[in-house]
Amino acid sequence: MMTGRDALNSALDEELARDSRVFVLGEEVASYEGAYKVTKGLLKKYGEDRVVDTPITEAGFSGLATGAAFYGLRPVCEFMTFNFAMQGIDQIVNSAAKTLYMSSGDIKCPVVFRGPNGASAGVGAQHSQCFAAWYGSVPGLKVITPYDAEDNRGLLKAAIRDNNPVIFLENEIMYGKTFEVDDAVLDPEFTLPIGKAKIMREGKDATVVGYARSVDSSLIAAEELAKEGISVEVINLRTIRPMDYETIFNSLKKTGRLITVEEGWPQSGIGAEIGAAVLESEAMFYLDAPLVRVTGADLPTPYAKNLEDLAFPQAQDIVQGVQNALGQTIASAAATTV
Amino acid sequence: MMTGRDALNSALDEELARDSRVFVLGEEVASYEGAYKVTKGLLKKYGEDRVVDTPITEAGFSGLATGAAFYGLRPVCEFMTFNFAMQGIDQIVNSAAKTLYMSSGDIKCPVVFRGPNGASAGVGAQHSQCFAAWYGSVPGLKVITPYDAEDNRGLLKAAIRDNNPVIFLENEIMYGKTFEVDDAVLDPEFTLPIGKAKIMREGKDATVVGYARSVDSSLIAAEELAKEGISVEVINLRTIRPMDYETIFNSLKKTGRLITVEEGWPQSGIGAEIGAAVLESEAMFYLDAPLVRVTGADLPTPYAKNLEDLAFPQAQDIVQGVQNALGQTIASAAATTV
Amino acid sequence: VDGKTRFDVRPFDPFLIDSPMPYAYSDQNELLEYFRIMYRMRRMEIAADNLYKGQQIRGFCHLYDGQEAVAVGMDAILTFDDPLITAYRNHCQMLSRGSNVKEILAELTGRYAGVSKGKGGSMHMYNRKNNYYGGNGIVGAQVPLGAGLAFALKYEKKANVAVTMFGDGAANQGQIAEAINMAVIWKLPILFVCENNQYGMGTSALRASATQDFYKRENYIPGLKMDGMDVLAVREGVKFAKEYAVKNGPLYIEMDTYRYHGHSMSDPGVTYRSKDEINDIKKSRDPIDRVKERLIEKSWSTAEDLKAIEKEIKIEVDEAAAFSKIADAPPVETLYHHIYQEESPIRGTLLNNGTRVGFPST
Amino acid sequence: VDGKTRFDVRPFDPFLIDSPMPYAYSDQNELLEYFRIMYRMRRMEIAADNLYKGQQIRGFCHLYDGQEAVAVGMDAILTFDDPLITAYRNHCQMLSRGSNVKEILAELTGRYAGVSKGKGGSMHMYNRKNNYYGGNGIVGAQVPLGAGLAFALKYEKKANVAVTMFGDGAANQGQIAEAINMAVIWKLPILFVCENNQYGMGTSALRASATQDFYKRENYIPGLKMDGMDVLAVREGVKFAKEYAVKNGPLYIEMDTYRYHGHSMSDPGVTYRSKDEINDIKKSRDPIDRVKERLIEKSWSTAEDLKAIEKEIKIEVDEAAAFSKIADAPPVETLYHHIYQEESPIRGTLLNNGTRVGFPST
Ligand SMILES: Cc1ncc(C[n+]2csc(CCOP(=O)(O)OP(=O)(O)O)c2C)c(N)n1
Ligand SMILES: Cc1ncc(C[n+]2csc(CCOP(=O)(O)OP(=O)(O)O)c2C)c(N)n1
Ligand SMILES: [Mg+2]
Ligand SMILES: [Mg+2]
Repeated sequence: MMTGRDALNSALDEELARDSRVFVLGEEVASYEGAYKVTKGLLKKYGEDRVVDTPITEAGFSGLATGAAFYGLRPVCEFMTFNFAMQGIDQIVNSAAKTLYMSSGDIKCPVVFRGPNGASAGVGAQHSQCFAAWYGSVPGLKVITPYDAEDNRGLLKAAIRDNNPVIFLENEIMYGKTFEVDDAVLDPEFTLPIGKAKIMREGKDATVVGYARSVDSSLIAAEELAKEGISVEVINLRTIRPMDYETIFNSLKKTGRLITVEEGWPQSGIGAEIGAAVLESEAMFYLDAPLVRVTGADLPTPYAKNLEDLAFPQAQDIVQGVQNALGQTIASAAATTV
Repeated sequence: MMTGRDALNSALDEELARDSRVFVLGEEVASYEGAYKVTKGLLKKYGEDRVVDTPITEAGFSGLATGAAFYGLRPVCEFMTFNFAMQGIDQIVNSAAKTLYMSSGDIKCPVVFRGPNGASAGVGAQHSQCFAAWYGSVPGLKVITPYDAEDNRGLLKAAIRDNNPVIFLENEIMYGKTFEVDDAVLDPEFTLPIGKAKIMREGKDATVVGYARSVDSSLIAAEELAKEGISVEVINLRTIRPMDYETIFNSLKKTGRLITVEEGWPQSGIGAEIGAAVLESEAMFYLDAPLVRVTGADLPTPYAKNLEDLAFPQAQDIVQGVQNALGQTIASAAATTV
Repeated sequence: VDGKTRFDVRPFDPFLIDSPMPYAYSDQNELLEYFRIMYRMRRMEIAADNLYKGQQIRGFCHLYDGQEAVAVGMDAILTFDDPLITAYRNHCQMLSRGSNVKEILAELTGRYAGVSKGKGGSMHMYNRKNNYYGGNGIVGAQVPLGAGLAFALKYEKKANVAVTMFGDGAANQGQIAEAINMAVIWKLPILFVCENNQYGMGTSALRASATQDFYKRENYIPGLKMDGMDVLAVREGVKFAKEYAVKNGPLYIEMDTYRYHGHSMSDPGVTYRSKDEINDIKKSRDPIDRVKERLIEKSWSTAEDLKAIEKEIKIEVDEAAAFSKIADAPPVETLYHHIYQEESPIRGTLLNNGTRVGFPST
Repeated sequence: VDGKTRFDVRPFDPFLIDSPMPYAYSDQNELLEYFRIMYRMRRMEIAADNLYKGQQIRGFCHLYDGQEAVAVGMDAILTFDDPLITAYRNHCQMLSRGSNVKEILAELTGRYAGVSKGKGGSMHMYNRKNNYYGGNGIVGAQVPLGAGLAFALKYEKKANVAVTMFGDGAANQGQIAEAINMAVIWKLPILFVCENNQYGMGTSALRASATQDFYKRENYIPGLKMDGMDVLAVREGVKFAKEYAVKNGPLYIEMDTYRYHGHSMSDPGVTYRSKDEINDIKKSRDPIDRVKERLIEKSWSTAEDLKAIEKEIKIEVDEAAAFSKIADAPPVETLYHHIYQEESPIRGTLLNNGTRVGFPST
């Protein structure tokens, strides 16, 4: 049993131990041990040269991390949340992601940008945005969205060892959750392949594709639906870029129904990409009902709990989405207006 | 006959004349009359209080424009190109787009952010990005992508009169192009509705949906295809947010084939949204062939012309895309691997 | 000065500018009023603390106790025609700008009776009518916004000043330097008010900033540092500053102050600073005690008089807190309001559960 | 100093630091070498101008003529172990860092023989081997990147200095202040080199910056201003600065210089400044003439000697220019290379025209 937080913490610890070029920087990561305590104990163990508190200057320190990576270090740059990374997004996109290409391979940039992404609870509109689709659109970046302790360990270690700039989008609410982990996951050499989705639960009636916290709600929904005799396959995307279309398509072939789940806004989101990819490929011929996108509502995040609950996909929305997909076969849907 | 540039310039001129709260700010907009001369003559006519040169500080002046709009002015904030707006994107998204909502309607923000977006010619990876999908995903913003002189005039004037923050994504290459315009377009009261697409060319065999410069290539492709007896309907989206699904779906019902065209990257782009929207709706039942997305190639923009030409959709790619769609009926496609 | 009494304040530290004199005139009524307001703020924040601990408030909650003299001293000079904007530590600014404890606590508990109708929460409160622009959650972002407010004042030829507040941690943010640069070249009527409470979250200003002299950090703007724990010092300093700014343009003000609570509710606030440090400041510099002492010293009030006022305010705040627990949540349809100024159909979490149900009929 | 001759340079303007002495020692060989390199740079930029006018170069093209003394004076002190990064006006830095005119012009014309194999263009040239990090197109962004290079030097305990260059227009960018703040608190070995050529595009520094003293703009970092039109002044200043920075941490350098061309090729450069202004500077402060005069004054060269060198270099550059017109374009498959360090299947403009053809087979 391991919390999401401990999984990240141990991954950082091991990679710091493994490679002296790895260092951690960000606001409050050292003395305070992280706003969300993800970097607990690291300052003490690795010292202030390798665990570095920065001033509140996201543009500055994301650029600094990128420059250090150009030189050959392997920075792990924490954003207290990814909302604040918007102040440094130019450095991430224009400097970190594009320089390898502009230099025809001469300047390398092995940097990891990590931190909580998407909604927490009760933090309002400026602290709740999901950036998976934005970063996911940028060539030169890899974008990872772990869900559980296994993902956190395996993917963060893989990200730090990867030679490209990686965006690692955590979820604050999953930090405190406890997950079962195999012994294999605890091995210091354990990593997971970037770009491979994981089937969290097999099923035959419908495919639900989520990432990060959405996987949690999807699993709850699947459990719920199982009681009604509906068998749902739940896919944890794990990586947004490169996206594992293959796993999604294979599942869709089996189930004939596709429901995407994300906390981000609908327009040009992750579900949008998956839907269009299906429609572009032979996978569409296996679809027995229209796509259902379950997404963050198309609005800034409200503070009040009753509103906030309606603003993000709940397990109940996913249940509803699956039922919509199942209630509607291609033939019957064709007859009605969706 | 009017160039894209003159259309924008006259729209700014008229709105400055019409409403004393309107002012223009940005780098080089005043004395230099705009890096691309869009603000030509305005300083002389309206003086330096209303046509304001800023230092090169995008975060600062996009925030300043937003604050001025909070107070009640109606700023038109030029970014020399939207690539540089990434330094101020936090102000656009977190301050301009969300404050009306967070304040339950109390703080209003009638600001326009405008400037060239997407690729120009030979300017490399850091100066060529299309931001339509990113801004298009953000509730609270309206996002406009004009194509020709009529669009430029009608939509820029509408944007300035709109009470919400508007992102107005121009295309540098279209500045110099000359377009026919009706007399009606020249009327100082001429505006176009935000959120309505325009059918640029009617057709019955396939629907090509583009925006901004992609409309140009789409029209060329349609002309080309007409020679082969293929009748293509070309839709100019005009607005990315709110998106006019209705016009797209209606066209699709007629033609049965859908080709989207954009200069931006494929993943979670504009074509992705359109594709997923089709797949979510009854529109999908009218599709006789898989969706074809014609997009910017999934890579940073190279400098050399031969590479750059391959990195962005050319008319020839659209021709190919339409042919792919036509060559492949749902039935025949089902038999092959796409 | 017409029957008022002179009080010494800590000398001001000026930069590229004259200094106001290190004293202020006041009287019984004025001081009692400052006491009342500061005590109300203090109680309100304590109530918020309790509501938070009782899980009535969600997410972040940044309390202002310790810093009350800044809000009240500024408010003594500024009018509602002087636009004000600050960061997330904003409950007391909201009170200064014409709201009341009830509305503010109700916002904290996410109620429809809250100042932002439950949609803003702790960090996002506004009052456009009284020229108050929040309540902003992104460190530093409110500073260019404030420069925009000043730009608008100048554009409309108003003889007012805009005020934008930020912390010592925020002071390192580049966009603040950008805003200051524009304000100087355009001579905008604005006060850049740095509330130096010595810490940005768990990082002391000593570790985050290359200089501790915030008021002369940017070499191209005059500055003035003042005792931010003394309402009279703040009042005199801001009076001087407003007059200066309306005439000459921007000024950087550093308020030497202190926050008693941790950064937000999850921070006990005692790992990166000692309890002794906090207690010393509470004992020697508390802004409310400062006023109390002056009232008692001049025999304008007795300790009992002040206790009575405290009791009265405590009741007011307790009632507000009680209200904030039982007031109605926002109606669910408000979820879909105010995304745009005009009403617009909005997609919910599913295609068919928002106010845009399905796609436009085709 | 071992057979060298003393030359006066314009006195340095220091801020919070000592000043180097206002003279330098040099000799015939050294000055001839500076002349050669600066003249090569000048000719290269003229060649670029011509290639642009002949439509061989696309997009933007920012020329460095007028500013050569900065590049060459710095290069006289820095080694390839001192990382260097600059903005888009970078052709001459590329030359300093071990490239040649042929490779640079070929990059400008988008050829595979170019330093970035045709993928970077005018603004994006690099040489990692010699610690040169470009060539960056976003104003100001190279400065935090440079701080990162300095961070790495310190991390690896190297006794070197990182240098990050930016213009007077860029100097207003907040992220520069952010980078300076970090560099100071962490004592990073870095020189922040502001090339004040008086204009950022069409805006004079007088209109864009609240102060004209860039070297003391940020109050928390020492500064040094020098004559950026005199290679010996730059060399002495940078020598002093490097020694200082390796020992003590960051320093802000202001190079007082001038660009002869417009901002980029579409800017004639004469609408916002007078031809007289440009001609005056060319006449009185030209960095190449400055070296010529010294050579002639000391009778180390005759005008004819120098003409001969010029001719030789002109031939070299003309050959490079000729080559740049006929060299091969990059092979089309390189379009899909170097997006990631490992080769990856990439989608083209259509699903089936990149290196990822279709979706992974299912
Ligand atoms: C851009 C950004 N980065 C980080 C944060 C997280 N954060 C919120 S408050 C804060 C500390 C700010 O300290 P200071 O400016 O001194 O203000 P104080 O809290 O002391 O009032 C931080 C790091 C944020 N909200 N925005
Ligand atoms: C963030 C950003 N904003 C605007 C631009 C457009 N731009 C390119 S160069 C330049 C002027 C910069 O002037 P300065 O820093 O003085 O450098 P110089 O060109 O004089 O060398 C501008 C505005 C840009 N590239 N990046
Ligand atoms: Mg503070
Ligand atoms: Mg310049």
